[in-house]
Amino acid sequence: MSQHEVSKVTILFSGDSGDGIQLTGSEFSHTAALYGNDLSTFPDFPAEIRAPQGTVAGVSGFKLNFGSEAIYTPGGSVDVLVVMNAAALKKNLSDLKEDGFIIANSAGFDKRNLKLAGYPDDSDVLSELRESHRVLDLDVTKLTREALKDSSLGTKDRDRSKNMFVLGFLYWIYGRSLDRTTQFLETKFAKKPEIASANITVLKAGYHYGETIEASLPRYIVKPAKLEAGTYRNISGNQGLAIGLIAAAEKSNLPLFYGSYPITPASDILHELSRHKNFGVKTFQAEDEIAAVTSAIGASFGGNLGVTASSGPGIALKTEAIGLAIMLELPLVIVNVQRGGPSTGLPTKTEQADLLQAVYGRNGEAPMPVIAAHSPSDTFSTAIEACKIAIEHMTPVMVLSDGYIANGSEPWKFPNAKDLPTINPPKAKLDGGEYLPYQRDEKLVRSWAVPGEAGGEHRVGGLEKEENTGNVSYDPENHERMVKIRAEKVQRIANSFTPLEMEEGETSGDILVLGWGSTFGAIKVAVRELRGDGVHVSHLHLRHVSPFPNDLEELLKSFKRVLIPEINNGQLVKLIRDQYLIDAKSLCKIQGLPFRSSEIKAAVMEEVRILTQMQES
Amino acid sequence: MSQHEVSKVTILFSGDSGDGIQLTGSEFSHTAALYGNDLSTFPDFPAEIRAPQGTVAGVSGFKLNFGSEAIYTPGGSVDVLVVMNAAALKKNLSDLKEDGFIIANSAGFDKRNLKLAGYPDDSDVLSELRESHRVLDLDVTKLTREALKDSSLGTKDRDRSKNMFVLGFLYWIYGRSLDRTTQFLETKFAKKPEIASANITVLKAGYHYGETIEASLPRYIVKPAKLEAGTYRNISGNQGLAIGLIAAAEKSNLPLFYGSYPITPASDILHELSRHKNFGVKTFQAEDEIAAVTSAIGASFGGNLGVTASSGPGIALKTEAIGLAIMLELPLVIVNVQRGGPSTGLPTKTEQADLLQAVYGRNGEAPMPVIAAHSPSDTFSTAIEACKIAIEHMTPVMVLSDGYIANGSEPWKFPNAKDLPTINPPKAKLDGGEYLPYQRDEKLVRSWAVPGEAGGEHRVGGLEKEENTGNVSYDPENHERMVKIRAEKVQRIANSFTPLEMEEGETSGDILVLGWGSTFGAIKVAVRELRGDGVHVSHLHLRHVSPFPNDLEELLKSFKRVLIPEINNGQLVKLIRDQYLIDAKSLCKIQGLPFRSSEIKAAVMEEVRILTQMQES
Amino acid sequence: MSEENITLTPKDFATDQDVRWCPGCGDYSILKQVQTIMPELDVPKEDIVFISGIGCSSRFPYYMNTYGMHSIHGRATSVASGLKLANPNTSVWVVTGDGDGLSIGGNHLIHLLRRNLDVNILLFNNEIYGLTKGQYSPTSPVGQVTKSSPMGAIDHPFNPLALALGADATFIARTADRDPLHQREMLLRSHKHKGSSFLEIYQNCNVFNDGAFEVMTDKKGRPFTTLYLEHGKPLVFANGEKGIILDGLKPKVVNLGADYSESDLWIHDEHDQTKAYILTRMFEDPQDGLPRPFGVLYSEERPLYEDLLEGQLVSAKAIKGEGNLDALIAGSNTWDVK
Amino acid sequence: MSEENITLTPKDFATDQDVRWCPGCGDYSILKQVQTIMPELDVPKEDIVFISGIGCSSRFPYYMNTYGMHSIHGRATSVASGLKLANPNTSVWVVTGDGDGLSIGGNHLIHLLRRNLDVNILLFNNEIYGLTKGQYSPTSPVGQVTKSSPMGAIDHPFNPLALALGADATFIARTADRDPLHQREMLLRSHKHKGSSFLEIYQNCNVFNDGAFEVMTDKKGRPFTTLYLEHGKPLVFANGEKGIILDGLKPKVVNLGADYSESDLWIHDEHDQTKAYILTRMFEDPQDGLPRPFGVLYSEERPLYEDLLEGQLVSAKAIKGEGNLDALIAGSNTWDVK
Ligand SMILES: Cc1ncc(C[n+]2csc(CCOP(=O)(O)OP(=O)(O)O)c2C)c(N)n1
Ligand SMILES: Cc1ncc(C[n+]2csc(CCOP(=O)(O)OP(=O)(O)O)c2C)c(N)n1
Ligand code: SF4
Ligand code: SF4
Ligand SMILES: [Mg+2]
Ligand SMILES: [Mg+2]
Repeated sequence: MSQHEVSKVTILFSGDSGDGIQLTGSEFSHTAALYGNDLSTFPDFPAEIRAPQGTVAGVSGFKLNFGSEAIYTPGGSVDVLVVMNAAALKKNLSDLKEDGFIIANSAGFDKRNLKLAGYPDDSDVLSELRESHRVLDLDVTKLTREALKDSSLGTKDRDRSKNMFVLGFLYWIYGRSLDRTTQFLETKFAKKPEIASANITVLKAGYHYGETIEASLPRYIVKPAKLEAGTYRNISGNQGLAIGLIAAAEKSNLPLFYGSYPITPASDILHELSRHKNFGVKTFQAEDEIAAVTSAIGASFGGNLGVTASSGPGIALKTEAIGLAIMLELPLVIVNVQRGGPSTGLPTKTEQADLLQAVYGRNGEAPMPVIAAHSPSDTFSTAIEACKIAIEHMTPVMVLSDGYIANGSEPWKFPNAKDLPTINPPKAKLDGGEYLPYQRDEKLVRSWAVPGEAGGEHRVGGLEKEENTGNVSYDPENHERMVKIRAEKVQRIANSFTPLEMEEGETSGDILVLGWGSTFGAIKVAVRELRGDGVHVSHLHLRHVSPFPNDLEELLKSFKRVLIPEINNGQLVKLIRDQYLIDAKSLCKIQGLPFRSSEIKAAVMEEVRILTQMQES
Repeated sequence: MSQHEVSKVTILFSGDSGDGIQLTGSEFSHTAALYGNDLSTFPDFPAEIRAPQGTVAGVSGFKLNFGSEAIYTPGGSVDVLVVMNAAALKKNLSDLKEDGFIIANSAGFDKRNLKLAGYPDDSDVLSELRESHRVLDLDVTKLTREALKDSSLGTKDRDRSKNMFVLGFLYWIYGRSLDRTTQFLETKFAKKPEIASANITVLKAGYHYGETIEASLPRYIVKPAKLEAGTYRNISGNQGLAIGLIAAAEKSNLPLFYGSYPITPASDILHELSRHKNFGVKTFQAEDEIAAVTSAIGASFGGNLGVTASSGPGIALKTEAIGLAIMLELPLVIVNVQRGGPSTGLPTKTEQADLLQAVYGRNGEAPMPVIAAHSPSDTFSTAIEACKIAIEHMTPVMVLSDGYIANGSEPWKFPNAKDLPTINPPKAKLDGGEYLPYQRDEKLVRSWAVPGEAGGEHRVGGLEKEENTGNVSYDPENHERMVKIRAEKVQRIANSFTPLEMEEGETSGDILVLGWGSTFGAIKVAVRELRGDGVHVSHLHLRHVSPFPNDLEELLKSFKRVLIPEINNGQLVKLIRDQYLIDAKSLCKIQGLPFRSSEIKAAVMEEVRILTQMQES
Repeated sequence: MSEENITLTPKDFATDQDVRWCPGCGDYSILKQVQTIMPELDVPKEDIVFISGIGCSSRFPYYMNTYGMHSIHGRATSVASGLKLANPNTSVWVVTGDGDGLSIGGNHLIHLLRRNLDVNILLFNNEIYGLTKGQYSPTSPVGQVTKSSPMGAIDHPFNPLALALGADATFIARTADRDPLHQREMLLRSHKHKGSSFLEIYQNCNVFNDGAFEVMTDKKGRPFTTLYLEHGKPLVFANGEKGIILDGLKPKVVNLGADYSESDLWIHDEHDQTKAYILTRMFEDPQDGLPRPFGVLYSEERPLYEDLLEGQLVSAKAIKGEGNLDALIAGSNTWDVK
Repeated sequence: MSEENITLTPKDFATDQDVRWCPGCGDYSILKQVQTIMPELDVPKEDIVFISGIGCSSRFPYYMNTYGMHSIHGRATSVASGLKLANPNTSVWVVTGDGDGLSIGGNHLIHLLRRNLDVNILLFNNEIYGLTKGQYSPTSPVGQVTKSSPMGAIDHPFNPLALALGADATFIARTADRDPLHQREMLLRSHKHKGSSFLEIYQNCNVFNDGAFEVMTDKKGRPFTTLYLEHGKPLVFANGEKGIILDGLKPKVVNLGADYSESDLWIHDEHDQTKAYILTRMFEDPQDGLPRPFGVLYSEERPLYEDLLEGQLVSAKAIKGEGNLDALIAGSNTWDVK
């Protein structure tokens, strides 16, 4: 028996949708977090609600990356692949590292399962696999049934706890305590003690099975990470966003109105918010996305913080109304949890391909700030900043998240409510003088009078308006002035940004990897590792994609080459090239999947090669 | 009495909406065209349906530029300003050239009219004006009544012909025959001979009035232009577009289906098309823009040529469905007759601010060809080319026009139907083998099977599809491949473009003015005149704004400076800078109005100055 | 506040903006009546909001010296929904046209009606698209020649009140621009109804569809073509000469006098949905001699959407306690790193 | 072609794609019945087109070996309108859900119904958003707890058939997934109806809304909670024990036998719109003991939109002659330059 110490491990739990994969993964994560590891997780659901059992389409996955060092992604290639059936193997084998390790439920490799997975039904897949990989196969179904031979539960219920066997076994491999999961099971099945005890029995059986067959297996030690001291929780991107919105509402003293129409992968924000009515949160499930955004505009006109969220197709439907909000100069936050496109595309997959739509996708000159979250926990402060900008600058703001961030999760050292930024709505001073709805302050922000406030009566609308008064105006010069003012107003938001900070490396040098959004973790890991290898590369990650920070230009021009990895066909790169006329290079991946750090490393090394060549010639 | 020969003249007819301004202008234009002048016209309607009489908001205008040389715009500053009332003067005086000439109906300058126009009601506006301008005031109302003193018509009907007095007077000034207008009046009022004769009487009276007061007035001679020989007609942009669509339908042997929802300034296309049902044109006034575009998609799926049109807000609503059409790879033409934005903006004014929306305004990677018409008559061939690309490349195509092109008109030497390009739909060969809807030819175009064709049964949809088969596919590599294929397919359309031709000047040199769309005329005139003055400047006008022509890069890089005038806040310039990394300069005008060539000349001269400075230092 | 309001007059509800409808447009009369009833609502001016979409009619808010929004085409109803939920204290008036409300905005309208927010919807029905200069609308009759239907419209029109009833509206009524007194009554009834009020106002577009309602609005024909409904009163028209009875499920015109007296007639019951349905259908077929009904066809009390939502907020607070932000941020599962 | 068709079987209408609904989903039964009736339509396979929006139900076209389009959310009806106008020879079937057809797609639906194109609309009503994993829909009852309504839905639901009738639909009918024979009959009736057929199909979503129609679809309760309508037949239910009479305008349940015989009962008349209205309203209030009607509630002949359009094309050609492109291009006003 060997005990290796490793700094991080990626496990992929996979099996049929009904196998309890998500629960297994999240329990392992919680236990790892409690132990002190840093980690990052990502679920991978099948596109169908309940795809046919045993098929590749029906495979559910949960990826977990945990370590004794800082963890930024759910991991690239997998160290340990858990497969509950043949389909799970079929789907995920290519993801396994060359020296990776497979734990297989042999009961999931019978003729029926092999056939459903598309293997010849007389093949001995696991034995063949053994030639190239380390495989541990155990008949989880049988072992579970044995562990429960004294239970009074029916076979169906017994079999349902087989995921606990695997979990217990993995706890043994990584030397983890069963306490947290035991407690969890006791709480979860408080009303069904028999089921609780069966699950706990199986969990223990899995652990003990490890001890029993110990001799043949490597065990890994993954020490606690040196995390900043404090209190942590686990958080997913959609959760972080939802509670960030509630926090912003509290901090601005405005009731939150959330107008939304369900769409994958944004719906969970609606679900989460609708559970917090005790914060005065009003969720309105509208008849479509147009009603969702226009009801939010109506709510903002009524003095609430109007928010709406959707994904690609739904955002497309909202564009006309966003133009109205730009004209009205009312606070409005639009969240786009991006997914694979175009059109309905790959609704359950991730992508970053709505950036240009966010920046340019409206009729007329309609500038709007766009800010992007870069990880599950980062959504919280992104949501707050978006609301702060929307309210304090009286403008719609687009927040970009994506399926990867939304469904992924990570530990989060959460802040105290009192330390969150305050938000000050520019309320109109209605002191008896005439209220001019389009008079502006030095930031070019107009003031906000709300129905119910005497003396603030005024009319707004989508037609061009006269400066200051807001009356309808067809005057040519006024129009040009107003277009420029609206643009300048958005531009001036950049004056309040904190100075850019490098994620990794110096502020000048050979190569800059510039990212935005969910590529964060993969870039960070790649650049760290390359720097470890002595490569002169830095990492800068943009939260503000429109307007760009004022100090971006100087930074960009301090590098010989700029590489921009994106989960699209090259979008930020267009904005950068246009604005700064630098020959930034694009690294694209358009597979509905996040980058692996190895892919980014390879692209950086290619830049290194080009640079060397240039310098030599 | 002096007789000057001039090469071109700009007249602005203006007065109350009820004054018959549009008719006066178009009659003068027809007469000028028959005489052999080249010309260009532009109406300027009030934003309201019937704005209150006598007010500035209620002023209707008709601008006409005609000459003995080629005419490319309705003109910049005005040589002759005709004002039927004080409001018309108030609105248009700033448009008059310094040495311009005013013809005023003094009856429109009474106290009431002065007040409505916002002048002090005791001011003698016309006398004051005389100090700075040449003014001819005549009491048109009185003169008309006198001319008709023997008519049996009532006062109201008599007064209605006062525009003919002005027209007759102008015919005298420019030495034109009354024949065409006399005939026109006889036909128009065939059933009301009294009205016809009254109008003709007044027309003649106006002409004779000119002769009578001759001594004090300059007369101008504008000789016929050296136009290409052939048969001409007058055409507006919306008309040209509509008949271009019908022509494309005929040339492709596909019935035209036009799904549309009314919106200014695109509605006239619907009106025009609905009058040509004898061509088998099906117009469908849908319940909204989404139904308009999706019905057109349904029609294309059914084997018709599906077309839809709208303006800014309506185009915004169509974006989701356009994404679907991109996925389906079906022919679809979307026309955007741009107007002032954002939001409802300036609905009756012109703008070019939807370019970036056209190119980038969709969720996901959703490339689509975008082509722009540059003048009223150019819409005809633009529409045909758009349909040809849509059909032969199985793709939606966006056509950009704008309010200026749509409502403007010019003489057009129209082609023979037989000389128009043929259009070949890539019909599926259903020869009994399996039909693969997403199999492609060398242009990456798929073939088209239509309901009713046996053996072609297949399913399409907005989800990502497997290469060749078109079945739903969530496969990561397939998605990347399909995104790249769709992009490359659009890119390859550029291979069929005819080589770029300069509008003016050499293919290399100091300064290139690069335009697109309705800036054409103003740029052309400016560059011609500058070249006449010896400035090294050329003019290139882009019809294909996405994808760019293959030979564009070389051309751009052959100039020291590139100037891009646009009626927006700088949009093409972003695409050019991004793609070619050249420091192209933007010249913006955002007033709901077209450029004047003088504005472009000034900007070019500034570039000349910068160049000289650079060369000196 | 409402004390001050008592001294307000219709003029206080006019803005300084020039009214820009065509001379003679029916919209003027509606504007006047709306301004006239405003002081009678007993609602502080600052609590009144007018929301419109796009169309000639939708210019309305610019002329009302209250809070107002001229939004985008078809979306007045959904904007109003958000506003009412955000600020339930406001008196929300939606002004929309037959194009704005029934063509592009049809969906938001029917959803607002089923949800029953307390919003007053004024549908200016001129059976034409005015602002875009004269195309047929979803209420234009078959055969109407317009710019977009040179050979006559072929679209079977909506019956707006039947549609609203089908969408479970709790208040449907009809009035006309040329009948200021009735208009005022209907406006006040709309205001008083707790729930979504759907008031169809026949409005003459004298430029693109002049005389569309001539038969129903001109002085001479009117008594014979129109029927004024009053709750609890018999259905009498034609200056008291004719009445309507229900023959099974079919309404029938009878002459009052010899054979029929008022007591034989159908007595209007605003709360009877089936009767309301029959009234909405006295519409399509002028040959049968049935007049077109004006007044409140149907009204019903149903819980308000905003009250139900508010109720959930209150009970959520009662159950879980007022939201605690720190507790929310921490969630139920934390651990400490030292 | 139709000769060949005679030999077709339901299997010929199945594609090679794996059907991916949840095991047990009501959609399977509907797919089966639709495939079963296809050979009976006497329409060549290549003339049949299925158009859907987005939702579980909207996956339908992928499983039909005909022409088909899985379009975008809510727009199946408008895509189908364009298709039918472009290619009137096709038999067009729209498959939509309660979210797709009544929430985001409500407007296109009511406009299609009023225009009366000959399209068959199958609304799979499972009173839930299935594909997005369980939010309430516009047909979910008040109080329903779902992911987006943890405290219960507060939205008063649509009555889909009442809404369709309010939109002047010419054919409205109801059936259920668990009743294959009735389903087949209704599918065939939908097909036969010349005009827009609106068929509501109760469909069980066993994952997110299991048992929503239990009372109406389970074997034991069904006779008492459902009423099967047949034109010209009395309204009898409860295994022949009960019937419905019209008491004035109100439907009332009576026991057959002592006091009432079948001849006293309301006789179903598909063509009576007012009666149809009353039938659509036998819906909201289960306490009154009224069963919910299945079958064709209403049908009416009205000119088809596509025929009217075609008629205009024909008469335009008759009046102006077949379009001449050269003449069109030249217009009416030309001049020569030499
Ligand atoms: C998204 C969008 N589509 C179309 C238009 C153009 N448009 C403005 S008003 C209108 C219809 C007006 O008709 P109606 O609602 O009946 O109002 P009316 O002018 O008759 O009062 C249309 C089609 C628009 N402004 N926005
Ligand atoms: C524009 C747009 N908005 C939202 C969605 C997400 N979405 C897909 S299906 C659906 C609702 C499905 O409900 P229903 O129509 O009842 O179909 P079911 O799944 O219940 O059969 C929603 C909201 C989408 N795909 N596109
Ligand atoms: S166009 Fe018609 S509806 Fe519009 S303002 Fe003029 S008269 Fe009124
Ligand atoms: S989620 Fe419901 S409706 Fe969708 S496939 Fe599953 S059972 Fe059927
Ligand atoms: Mg109207
Ligand atoms: Mg559903």
